[in-house]
Amino acid sequence: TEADEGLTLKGEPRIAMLYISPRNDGGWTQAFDEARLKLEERLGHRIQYVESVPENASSIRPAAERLIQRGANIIIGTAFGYSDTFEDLARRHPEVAFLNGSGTTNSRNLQSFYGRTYESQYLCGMAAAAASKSGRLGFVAANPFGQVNWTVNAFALGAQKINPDATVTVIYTGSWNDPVRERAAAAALIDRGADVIGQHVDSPTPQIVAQERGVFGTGHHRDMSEFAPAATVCSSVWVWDRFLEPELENIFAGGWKPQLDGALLSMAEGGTDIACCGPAVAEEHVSTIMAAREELLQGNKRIYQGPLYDRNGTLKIADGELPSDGELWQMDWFVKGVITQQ
Amino acid sequence: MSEQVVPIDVSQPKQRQPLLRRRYALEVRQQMAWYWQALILAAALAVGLAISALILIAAGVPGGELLNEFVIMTVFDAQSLQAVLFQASPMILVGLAGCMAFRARFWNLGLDGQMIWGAIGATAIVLFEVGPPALRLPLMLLTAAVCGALWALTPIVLKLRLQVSEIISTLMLNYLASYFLLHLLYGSWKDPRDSFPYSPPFQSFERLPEFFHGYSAGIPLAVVIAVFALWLIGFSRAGLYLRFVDANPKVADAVGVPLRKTILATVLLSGAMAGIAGFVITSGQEGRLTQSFYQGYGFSGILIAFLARNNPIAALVVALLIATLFVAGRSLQVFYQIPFSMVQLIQAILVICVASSDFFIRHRLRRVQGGES
Amino acid sequence: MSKHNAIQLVGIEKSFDGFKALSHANFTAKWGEVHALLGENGAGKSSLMNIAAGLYAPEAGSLLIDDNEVRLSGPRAASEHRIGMVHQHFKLVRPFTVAENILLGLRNAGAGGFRTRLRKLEREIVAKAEQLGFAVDPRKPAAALSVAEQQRVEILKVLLAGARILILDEPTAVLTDQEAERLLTTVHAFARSGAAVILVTHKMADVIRYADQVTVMRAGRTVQTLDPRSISADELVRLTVGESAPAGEYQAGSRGEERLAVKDLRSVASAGERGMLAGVNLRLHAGEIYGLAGVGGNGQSELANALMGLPGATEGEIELIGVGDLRSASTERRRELGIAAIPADRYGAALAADLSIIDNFCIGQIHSGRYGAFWRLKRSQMETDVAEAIRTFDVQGVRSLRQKAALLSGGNAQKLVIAREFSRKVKLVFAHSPSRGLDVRAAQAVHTRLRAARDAGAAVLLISEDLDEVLTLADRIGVMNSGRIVAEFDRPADRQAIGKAMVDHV
Amino acid sequence: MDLIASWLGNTPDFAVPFALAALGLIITERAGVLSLGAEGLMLVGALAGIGAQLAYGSAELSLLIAMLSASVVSILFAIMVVLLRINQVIAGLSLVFFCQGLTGLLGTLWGWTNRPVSGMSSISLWPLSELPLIGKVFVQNPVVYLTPLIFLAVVWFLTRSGTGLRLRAVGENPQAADSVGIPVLWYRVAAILAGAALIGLAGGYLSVLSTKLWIADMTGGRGWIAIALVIFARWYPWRALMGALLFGCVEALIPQLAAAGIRLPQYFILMTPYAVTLGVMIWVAASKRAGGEQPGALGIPFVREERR
Ligand SMILES: Nc1ncnc2c1ncn2[C@@H]1O[C@H](COP(=O)(O)OP(=O)(O)OP(=O)(O)O)[C@@H](O)[C@H]1O
Ligand SMILES: Nc1ncnc2c1ncn2[C@@H]1O[C@H](COP(=O)(O)OP(=O)(O)OP(=O)(O)O)[C@@H](O)[C@H]1O
Ligand SMILES: [Mg+2]
Ligand SMILES: [Mg+2]
Repeated sequence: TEADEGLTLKGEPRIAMLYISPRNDGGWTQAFDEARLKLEERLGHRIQYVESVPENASSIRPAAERLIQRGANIIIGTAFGYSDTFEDLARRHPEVAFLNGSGTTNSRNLQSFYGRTYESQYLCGMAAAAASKSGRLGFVAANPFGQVNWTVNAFALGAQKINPDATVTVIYTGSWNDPVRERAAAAALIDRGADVIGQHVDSPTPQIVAQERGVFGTGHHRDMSEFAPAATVCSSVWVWDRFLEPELENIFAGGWKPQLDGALLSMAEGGTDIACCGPAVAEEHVSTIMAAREELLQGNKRIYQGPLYDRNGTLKIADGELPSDGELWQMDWFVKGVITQQ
Repeated sequence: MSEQVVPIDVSQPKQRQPLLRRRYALEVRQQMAWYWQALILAAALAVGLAISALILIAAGVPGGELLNEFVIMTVFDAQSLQAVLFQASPMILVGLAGCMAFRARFWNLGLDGQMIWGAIGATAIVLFEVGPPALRLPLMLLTAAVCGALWALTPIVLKLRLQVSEIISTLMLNYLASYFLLHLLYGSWKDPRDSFPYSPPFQSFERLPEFFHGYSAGIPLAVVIAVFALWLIGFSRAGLYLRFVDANPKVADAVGVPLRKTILATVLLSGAMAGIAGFVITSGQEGRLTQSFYQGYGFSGILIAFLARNNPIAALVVALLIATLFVAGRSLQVFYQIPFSMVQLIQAILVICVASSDFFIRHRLRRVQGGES
Repeated sequence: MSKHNAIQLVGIEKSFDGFKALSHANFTAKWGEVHALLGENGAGKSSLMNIAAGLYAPEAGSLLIDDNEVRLSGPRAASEHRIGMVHQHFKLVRPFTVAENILLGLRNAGAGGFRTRLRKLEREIVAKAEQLGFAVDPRKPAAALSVAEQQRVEILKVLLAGARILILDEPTAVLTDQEAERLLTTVHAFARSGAAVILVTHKMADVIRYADQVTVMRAGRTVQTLDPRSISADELVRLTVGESAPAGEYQAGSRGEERLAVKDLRSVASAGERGMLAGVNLRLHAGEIYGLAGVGGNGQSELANALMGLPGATEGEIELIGVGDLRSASTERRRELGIAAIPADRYGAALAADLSIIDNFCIGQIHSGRYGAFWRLKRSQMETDVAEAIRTFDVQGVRSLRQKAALLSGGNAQKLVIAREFSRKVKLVFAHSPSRGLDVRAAQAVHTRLRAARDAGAAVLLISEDLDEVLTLADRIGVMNSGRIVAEFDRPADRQAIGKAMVDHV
Repeated sequence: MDLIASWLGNTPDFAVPFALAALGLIITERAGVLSLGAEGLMLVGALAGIGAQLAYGSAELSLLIAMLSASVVSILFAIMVVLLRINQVIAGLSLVFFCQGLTGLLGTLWGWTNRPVSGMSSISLWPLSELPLIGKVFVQNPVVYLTPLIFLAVVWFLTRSGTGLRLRAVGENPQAADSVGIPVLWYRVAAILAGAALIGLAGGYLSVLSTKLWIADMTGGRGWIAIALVIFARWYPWRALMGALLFGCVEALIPQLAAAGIRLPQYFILMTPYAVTLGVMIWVAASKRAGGEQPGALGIPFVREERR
């Protein structure tokens, strides 16, 4: 049957991307845009983009339909809120290939992808603990759910690798991009003794505050030393081009078969990486971190591996076990040393 | 006896005033014929569209493409028409909600919050599996209406009881509702399968069916409610009461209109309509409760009601036009990289132009002293 | 002595939204004289004077001061030409003190800081007031002043701003006889000192006693200017109201059982406001018209509002015999009980100006279900009823039943209100100044309707500031003064005694 | 202790935008113009401030430009309500929408999103800044110290100057003001522009001094809260300042609680500023004793020859 043969594009590939925010948002979307520029160069195709498409069916649909109508046959989305609409669109347009960053739906011509951000955030945690004098780390996060919680836990685990007594105080701002609250959160954390601020939000505010207050920070999405050169000790960065380039080439080649549970990319598969390390991290630690990074890039290291206990001491992952991706997505517990209002 | 005027010997200076020294006095008109009003309104819209077109051209859209994008590609293209109607159904409903509230002289800026509660109500029916599948949709609709109305209850009671300005209270309630929505979606209502902040998907019998290939039942539902609103306003006793409330609350009170009851019921109805709009989006478009489905609709609802002069049928038409603007805006965004804020700006420009045209409907400039007598 | 012209208005034309308020009006006042301007309601007196004060811009005509043509760009320009006007409706900023109000009007308030200027002004106010023969507290807020005090502040305001041409628009309408006399003596002296005073009034007696010249206006025209002493009061009246004689004849009614008992009704004064009703006791009987006379502003509006169920907190009792206290009854309920109300403010409390004649008429009986149950409106029934009522009550100028009520002239709008109120059976009628602003014919039509209602057995309460109206209609007359009914008179009543009760201090 | 010290220390920074915006609104509304556009004007101030700061690097200058830009945009509002006399509620709402669209458009077109700026450095008031517990209150940027002075100046202007008296007269009874030759319309225009300047300053403060970067719609409803504050303050500046401090306290407390790891339902905590606004509005309405009436002609357009 057709499904077995995979998807083969009719005609020249024409790629278009739907961005959830403005292209130059300094974070999530900008990381995609930077990948787009690299891909254009390497693949030799112009890639169209549409900015600020909110996560509503009534906004996504006309934008995508228009693109398809005028010839686009590969559509790349950038938000989990696009998931259902993309599924629907994929059904209506079986000849078009859909990819969706951080999406949750997959089908014969739709594949969602996301990065195992906990790997790079683990390394950030190591760098943070290395830069910290007090061992009290702060973390500004967006909303409390699996893909954020896993970075929090990984950050804490990484920190504890360097300093077993390190604690991470987390503030969830309740929004992906609210610099007013992020600033207040970072300031409050610093006021209360944190000397490195990690983050998983869409703006560079936490590091900027760290720099102003003379402490350190780690970034997310992109290399945040651009915004806070003195403070940034490490950033978890997206390297979408590493994943998208081979994936798009697969599609060009014909017979593309999406993974039916989506692509959750480890560092080895080209999801994330780090930009490391700032001068505040001592040389010995830099080499430890780089060694860990190398292991991750080789695919030889697991972050979440039993035994793992939550902060109340309950065993969450038994000795020797590896959590399934499903369990990771649903992570709603915190490891020892994480302090949060949740 | 014949009237006699004491002769006053003053040679009256008769000279034409140079243009710049002419003076005008402003007077308030009581009445203007409907066709003049329509003409002024049309002129205002034309001016607004012209300004918008200029801005778009300045932003890099080729002038000739505008007509193409707005008219031909949007209206005469089956897929775009679908998108327009898809977009229009909740817009009609929020527009109607705006009309109802404004008719009761209630500035309902809380349409967002009422939509959220409507959607939450409908989703609750799904999550708690209330009623048999066959009754699920009607139950969802009803619950959405009730929840929307209940969310409008606080501000109207505060206004009637304590004269608390509804402009502030409805807005603040929007924020409360949106955080409550997040509370649910990041808490107990998140999809247990992947823990993402949206509710589990609705089943097919919980989704608004298509009434015609590719066209969701949202549109006929909105039209039915518009007709209901028209009947209520134009052909029922409540409508008569409402006209008095709108025209002059003091007179309404004095001639025996049950003022408070009328206002209360109308505002609740407005909330209910917004609630139904929330239901139409969740059940008809998203297929589950999501985080930001309501954004932008509250503003559009107010705008539509205002442009439609609180007339339900006009609201229907205006909502379709605004939906067209949205869909065309998306395609400008796709092909000319025009930021979507532009659509918001254009909407605001249209409101400003139409609002300004009120000046010419309500006032007249009268040339004073210096004209021929 | 040949006096010089102070101010002349020549060939003034002014219209408001298509309605010609002034057509070719001429007026001249001379230095040193008190010049009265006489005319019916709506004759255009205030409009003409507002033009002199620079507030309204005329479409045509010219204004001369000291025989030089000037063009006023606004009140400031008028004030620079030393014209000052005390308006019919006072223009005071209520939360401001007397001194602050006066300071606003001063063009150059002198040197020094704001506070020092204000203190200096306060002393000047006291001195000027003393010179004029009264006392004011310059630090009292305007909101706390009585009507007479407010008027004094207005006069001080224009005098301290240096006015030499003083326009007073119906200054005595709100004053007691003594107050009026004192005021007029003062302004007379002011005129004699070389200024010009223009006195707008309805009162023939004032004209004859104090004015050197009088100009009569009618329907937007100046009819004649003459020396009031050269003409009899009756002739003056004829000049103002035209040929047709006003005044109907009194016709007695037959009094029946008691309908309404108002017991010790008083306003609950809220902070900073003056409660107007100070214990009103009143009994109404079926088949009689009870006329309530009084100088305006003595609580009539408050009483009317309380009786008609309009907002305003009161204590006491309004008992409809056999039903109970009306105060808590909704307007809807009152209508069901057969109560008709004709408020003084037509477009503020009786008719929705923007709605159609049909809507305005049918709202009166909507509760009865005559026009269909809640979910529908029987349009055809409505239209028949309105058409019928318009014929019966002789409402003219109706081009279409769907036209806005605002398009009816004042008299016809009032007829529409009366048509609505009287096209059902009424037991009790509250009418407040029902013929205010109406021409003679329209006023008579209103009077006929009130009498007809009485003869059909209703109890009618007529609140009116027009003593003639009360005297022609009422079977019993009460006099309202300072929030109470101070005297009651049976027929035949002594006009002098009523007048005295109206103005006596209580 | 720590919590309280850093809570109090952060309060002024949160309070200042509320205070300045409320003060601007008071000036405008004292002249009888109902100003609902505060949210929009704050957005304009925020964008202009950031733009100027990115271009010229001087925080003082960028605050001035924020004020100026808000005033310039408010000319549109002045035309709508003073000249064209359209419904002031509609005019205010459309101004907000207009500014949201405009700032979102320009900010993204010019790429000003998330571009950090340096702001102003804080000044310690020396002996005071060493106090225990409240010391941090006296380590603030200069505008925080300026704010009470601005209030003092505005209060002085409104109550102790002839122009202020006339401005209030225009708001209380424009007919009376007009009859003594006060140019009502010009006073209203001036009040709108002056008020907008302060509101723009509030917006500029938010982006340039407080957040130190810009994103679209960054005011997050603060303009509306300022409007509620004005009602709460019954149009008295000092009471508005108190109210702003109250809101500053609430906003500053939220991250402090979170940083302390106190477990609370997070999204309910985020509701508090809005819930408090609502609560305060209800409280003011229920306790009529609060006194002070709204300006007599608030929201009513002035037409000289209109009969009232
Ligand atoms: N500002 C206005 N707008 C519209 N119509 C007006 C206005 N002022 C006066 N009129 C109309 O102009 C006519 C003349 O009014 P004006 O107030 O001058 O009469 P008046 O002689 O002063 O009457 P009164 O004795 O009642 O004071 C009236 O019909 C009135 O309705
Ligand atoms: N603004 C207007 N536009 C159109 N027609 C008007 C307007 N104002 C008045 N009219 C019409 O002109 C007619 C005369 O109105 P006007 O107010 O002059 O009556 P009037 O002579 O004062 O009568 P009354 O003594 O009953 O008040 C009315 O029948 C009305 O329909
Ligand atoms: Mg008059
Ligand atoms: Mg008339």
